Amino acid sequence: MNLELSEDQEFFRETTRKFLESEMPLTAVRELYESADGFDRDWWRQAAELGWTSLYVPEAHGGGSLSGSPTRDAVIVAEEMGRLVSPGPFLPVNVVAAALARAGSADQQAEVLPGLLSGEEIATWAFSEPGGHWDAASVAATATPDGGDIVLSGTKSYVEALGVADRVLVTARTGDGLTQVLVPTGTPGVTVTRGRSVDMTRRFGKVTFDGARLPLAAVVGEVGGAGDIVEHQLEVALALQCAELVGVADRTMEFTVEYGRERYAFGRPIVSFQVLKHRIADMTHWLEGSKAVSDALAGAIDDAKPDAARLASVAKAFVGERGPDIVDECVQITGGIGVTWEHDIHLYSRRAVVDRALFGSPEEHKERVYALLDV
Amino acid sequence: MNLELSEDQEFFRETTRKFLESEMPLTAVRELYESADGFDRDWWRQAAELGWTSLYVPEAHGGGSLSGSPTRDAVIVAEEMGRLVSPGPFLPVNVVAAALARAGSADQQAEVLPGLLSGEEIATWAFSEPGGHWDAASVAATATPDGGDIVLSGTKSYVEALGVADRVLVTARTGDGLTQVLVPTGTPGVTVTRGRSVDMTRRFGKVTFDGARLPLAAVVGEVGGAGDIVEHQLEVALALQCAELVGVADRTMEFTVEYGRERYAFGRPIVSFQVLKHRIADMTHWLEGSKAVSDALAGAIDDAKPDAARLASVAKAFVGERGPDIVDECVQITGGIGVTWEHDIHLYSRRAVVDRALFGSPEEHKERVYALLDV
Amino acid sequence: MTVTEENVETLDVFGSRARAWIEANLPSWDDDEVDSHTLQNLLFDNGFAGIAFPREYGGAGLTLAHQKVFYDTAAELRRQVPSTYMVSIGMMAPTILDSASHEAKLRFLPKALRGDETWMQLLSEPRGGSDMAGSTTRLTRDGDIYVLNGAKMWSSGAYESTYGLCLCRSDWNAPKHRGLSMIAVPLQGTPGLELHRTRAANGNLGEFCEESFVDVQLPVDNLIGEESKGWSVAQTLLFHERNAVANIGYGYLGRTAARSGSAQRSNFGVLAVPEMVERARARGGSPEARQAIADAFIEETVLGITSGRIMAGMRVGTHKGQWGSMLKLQGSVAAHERARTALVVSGADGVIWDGDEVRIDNPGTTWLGCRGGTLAGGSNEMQRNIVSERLLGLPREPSFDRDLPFNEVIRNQGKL
Amino acid sequence: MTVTEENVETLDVFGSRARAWIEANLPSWDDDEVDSHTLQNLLFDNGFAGIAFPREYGGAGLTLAHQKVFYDTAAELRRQVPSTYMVSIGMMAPTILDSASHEAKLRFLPKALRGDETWMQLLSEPRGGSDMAGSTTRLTRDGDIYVLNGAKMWSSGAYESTYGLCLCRSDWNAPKHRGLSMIAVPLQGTPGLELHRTRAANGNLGEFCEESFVDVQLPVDNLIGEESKGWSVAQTLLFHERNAVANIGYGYLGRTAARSGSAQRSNFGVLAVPEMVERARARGGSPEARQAIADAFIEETVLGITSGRIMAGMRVGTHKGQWGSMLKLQGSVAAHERARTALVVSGADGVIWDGDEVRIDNPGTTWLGCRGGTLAGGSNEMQRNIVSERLLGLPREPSFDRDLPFNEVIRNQGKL
Repeated sequence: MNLELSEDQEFFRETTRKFLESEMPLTAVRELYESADGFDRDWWRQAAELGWTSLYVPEAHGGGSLSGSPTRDAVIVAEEMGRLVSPGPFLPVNVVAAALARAGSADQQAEVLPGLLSGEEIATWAFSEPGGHWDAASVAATATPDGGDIVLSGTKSYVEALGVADRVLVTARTGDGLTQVLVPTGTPGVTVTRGRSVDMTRRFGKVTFDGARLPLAAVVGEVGGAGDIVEHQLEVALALQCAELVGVADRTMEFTVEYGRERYAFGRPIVSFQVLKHRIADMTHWLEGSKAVSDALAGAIDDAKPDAARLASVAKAFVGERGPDIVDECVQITGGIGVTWEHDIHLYSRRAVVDRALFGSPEEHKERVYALLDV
Repeated sequence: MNLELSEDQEFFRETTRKFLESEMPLTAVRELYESADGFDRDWWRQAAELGWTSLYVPEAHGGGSLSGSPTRDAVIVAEEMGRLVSPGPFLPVNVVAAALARAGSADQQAEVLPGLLSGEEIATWAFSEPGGHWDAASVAATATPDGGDIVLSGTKSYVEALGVADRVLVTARTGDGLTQVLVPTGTPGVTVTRGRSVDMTRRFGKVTFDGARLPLAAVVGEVGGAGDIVEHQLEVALALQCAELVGVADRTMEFTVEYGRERYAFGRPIVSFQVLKHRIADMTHWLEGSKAVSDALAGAIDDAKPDAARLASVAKAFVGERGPDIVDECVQITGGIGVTWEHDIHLYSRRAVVDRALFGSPEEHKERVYALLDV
Repeated sequence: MTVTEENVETLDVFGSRARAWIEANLPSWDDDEVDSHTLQNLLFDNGFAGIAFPREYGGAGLTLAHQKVFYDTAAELRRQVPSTYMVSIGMMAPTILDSASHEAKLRFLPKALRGDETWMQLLSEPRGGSDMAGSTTRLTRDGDIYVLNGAKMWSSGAYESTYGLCLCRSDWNAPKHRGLSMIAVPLQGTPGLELHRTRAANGNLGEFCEESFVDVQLPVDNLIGEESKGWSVAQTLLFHERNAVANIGYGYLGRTAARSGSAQRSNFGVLAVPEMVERARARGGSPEARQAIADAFIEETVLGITSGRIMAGMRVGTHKGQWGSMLKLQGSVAAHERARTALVVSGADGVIWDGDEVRIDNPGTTWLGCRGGTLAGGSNEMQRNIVSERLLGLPREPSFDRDLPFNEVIRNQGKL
Repeated sequence: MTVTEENVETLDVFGSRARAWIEANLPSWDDDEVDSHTLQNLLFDNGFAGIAFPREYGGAGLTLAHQKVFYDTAAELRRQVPSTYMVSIGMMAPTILDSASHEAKLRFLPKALRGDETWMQLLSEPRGGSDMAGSTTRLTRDGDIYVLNGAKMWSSGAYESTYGLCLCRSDWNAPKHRGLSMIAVPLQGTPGLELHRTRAANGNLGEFCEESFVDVQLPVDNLIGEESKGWSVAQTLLFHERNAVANIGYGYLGRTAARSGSAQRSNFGVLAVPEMVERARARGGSPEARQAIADAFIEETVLGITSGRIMAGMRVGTHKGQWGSMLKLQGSVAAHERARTALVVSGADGVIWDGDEVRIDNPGTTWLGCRGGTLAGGSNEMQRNIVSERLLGLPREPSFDRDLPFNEVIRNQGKL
């Protein structure tokens, strides 16, 4: 987390943390494991009231960020959510809000943003396709203009909260360019398959478009001209995801080191053994580096820095690898109890391992970093 | 080293070790650093007398192995040479002898093998080309039959002991197949460039063929049909190299752990610190695994096991990575003195880092392992 | 070993005899699966159970080399062998053989080797972790019987075993390693004993159990070894356990030659190499996946070859002592790494699936529990201590509780 | 810090002033290289040397934040700054500022800040390694003078420095940390002092020296801090050293903004990312090389960003203490890894070359010495101890010599 939060931001952080601690403790997360949707609509409306969904929404539509820098504000929530492996479609709703705020028509904004803002409606982003790549080149679904309509064909996978979403922002191909279409889930020709994940509460889904037809007014931005805004959405998604992973790793290290101080073996607290101390020292630099790069990414996106795309991949490659590594090492320190259902650490492993893969694995982002080296 | 050496083999090992300890201690290796050739001809003839060059030579030509399994015998020498980072063209001479014994004509054997056997002559193998790949597909040099001649064009790099070699066994391409030609270094159209390496005593060179013309009788095996024998040569080279790396790592660990027992810091021998103990435990399994796989490879080659090719790459990938890693970790345990000229450990680092790259890096051999997985 | 060289059937003769018998009697991998108990009975009744155990205790009176020949031959011939006696016959029976009285061996071993009774260990305790000598399970002599009070956990398969070998404290005034005893506890229907299976991080009921003992009464001749000399019995048990996990010694019971051959999943449900190749190919065979899969194959291959080397070394005398720890460590490091490789290879399909059902057969869920192997049977840290201290003779970790009366150790906790 | 907020020039005002002066006075990266001493004189004479040092000692009386602004601005404007005062001004001068008497500061600091005298440390000893408090260099009071006997090594740049800050033992009956003193030793032409440069593993004469002292006579007011309270001076020195290596604190002297920009080779001669990309492309850009190069770039980028975060944290008070150790550790781990990556990227061309000359400008030779950074300035192991014990407050390593009289420690060696 940013070390120089404003008073408003600090208040936001505290409010978010208290809300999660009282309304969504780990016991509640465990209960949601059995549920179909993985979160509670009433709870989500409360979260929306706290401002979780307003950050990317323009003030004209009732939204607004605390600092004028929506991603810097949003990562505050994402990190706190990571600390309590909290449920809720925070990431996809905000990515769609960011896309609409930047590229949506006035009508689209007026129609969609108030519902997202209040938490009454849920929108999500459908980008990756079966096989799981998150780059423009692998988009195969098509958006074909036909008279006053746009026709969608193809399949999108790994779509978060799809089962409860009212609208899906679909990224498709029109010739060499990308086109984004905001599709109500009930549209004819649209088939939603619900899915699950390793995470306790995150649900995903697959959506198939079989010549689904929408008016051209449903296109967000230009037909064939959505490349830049898609890149922006990906960066925002990565920033929120990395911040969440930071929260996951930070909290896991906290409770693990605390446990290791209390736990005796061979007459000593286990964290007095040099190998564990040294491993914790290494994890400290993984964690501090994760915090630093994740913060830097949020700033670079909002400040439209020229290296934001590369930094997004640097961040995902680093945090996406080190975050899960930290949790994994903490399981080892926790010992046998750490691989039982009873201990909470697997809740953190679950979130970490899903975040590792979603929006591109560290290995894939390393390829992107290499491709973006300007040497 | 094989745990079940015969009495003959055990005697051979002891003789080799004693010879190296008395005739080529590390002080002598250091002296050879300044020399052009990196070894001494008289010394090499003595080594030949001990049987170093006889193992692959058929008995008809005065040679013979101890056990009837020449690679199992040869790795005994290679490992001892590694233990004292010994000089001498042991690997290339034996690879050429193995090739001639298996695929050479009676005339070629009669002409060349006695000189190699006695140590009077030196032969080496030219396979890889600038860029440094050791697979048949990257051979670009050509061998073109022209009447009763064979014409060579192209460049070969990283050829060990080239500067002192009397003959070079050249692997070249004829159409889709490989052809091997035994070329006296004085042949017109053959240009030798001497080179050096990081190793104290190993010298390499580059040889260019500019339409060099030799009689067809200089072809070893069939024109265009040398694929199998080249694979065999590569496997033998890898077996000797892995055994040498085992010797390097084994000896480095020996003197480092011994040093760590004597060396006190904070009132304790440094190897009493848990992080060093655990690192040494990991290195123990790297070393024992290296010994095991390196031995298994020697056996698989001589027994013509169907998985010998894959095992050769498994061995190089493992030993080529773990061997240098062991030396590198030992430098850290040795401390500052380990990065000085005065301490012998850099002699071992030098040998290890050259062996790592030569005949294909661990990364390249992993690609080959993947390609050879029969699933 | 109670067997001397001269009176033993040669490996060649034994090999021929075993081959003929296996061909005539053991079912093929391609047949329907035959249950382990039936197979073990068959082996026992024909003199092929407990091959390296003395005949007077129901064994075949041969050596570990004969045992290896038998199971290697069965694998070569693709014949089924019993798959569930790794703990009971591979670890516990050798411990009883090394430590128990002649009477106890006569009483326990034949039934164990026939598979009619099964054994497991009761070592770890809820707050004990790797420090097994810190046991606070209390064994009290009460006239003609012992009374046991306390709790154990991480006890593999207790719910289906006949006996547990239980490490407990019989003297609280002695230093920690010198007040321990080992006793056989009947596990089925014993008054005062409660047993629960542990739910694993993946949500499933696992192999592991927790037991509580409230005034459990045990005959005094259930003691294995002498009273308050149980630590050496525990050490023996751990030695056999590590060797079994490393697939050397008495635990060489054909695990690697199981029915489904090398394509089977390795321990802890991690994807095997062929499955990883399949997934990688489905995703286009990315280069990082190729390298990682090659690594997995390389580690697996080298581990197998290294086990062979260690067994040869034990035969010829170059390898003595705790090499099982090194192999166990190497195996669990590789398995853990492979769990990570499965993530690399599988991408989002490794953690997300279609459909509303909870599933655990995916690399993501496997990863949650992939530390099982680096913890169970002594953590990697313990194995590294053993390798460095006992195999290489490096100085021991400073101990803060070794020589104090155990009562005092307990009081000191929290004071370091 | 002796400077309070109210009387200090704001960063904005200072920034404008510095920018104008730099533009008018400092040579461009594109000009011929100007020697460091000349440049440092120029900075000093214009009030831009020792920016965070008090004015009375020759500094500018500002803060570390001002210092960062100055050097960042110079880099942004691509202007040359002095490149050789990292040790003298970045580590030693702050140690003197924190530890010496007012008189000693007046005597030493202005000349040091002007670059007219240079300083380095004399800490390590031939058999001492990381255990600096085990110093056996002997300091004896003899009337009006001190007499020094012993030997030091790993002393960076001693052959070209004016003074060495020497850690030595003045009381042999006190426990090891409580009998040490720190004294300034003139290094050029001092009777009884012999100095040799160490040859590095690559064959070259390196930066490091070895010194021997035989009855070297020193004025008593060369003592820095009090007699036998030298360990705290050494701790201060090490703190500043780690911060300088980590590029935070007083050591922020524009190292990362050197003339040749980001394409320069990193510490210890390891290939920089652009050079690795070039080599990888020459060999066909193998996938494993791409991943490894990306890793190198990622580590370098994250390290830079993390330094920035720590500096911000020091400013706002969230980060106190030994964070320099964490950064130093992270940096040396990354540099060591990059040396290995250079091997992966370069293949055989990294270790073999045409021509009869010995060469050291290749990844293979660099690899021989790539542990330099993981050892110098306190090994990685020491930094991990510091991070875990002092930053996180985990229990200290058990010590076997901490409270014994040092004479006895020496006698005990070999007895553990």
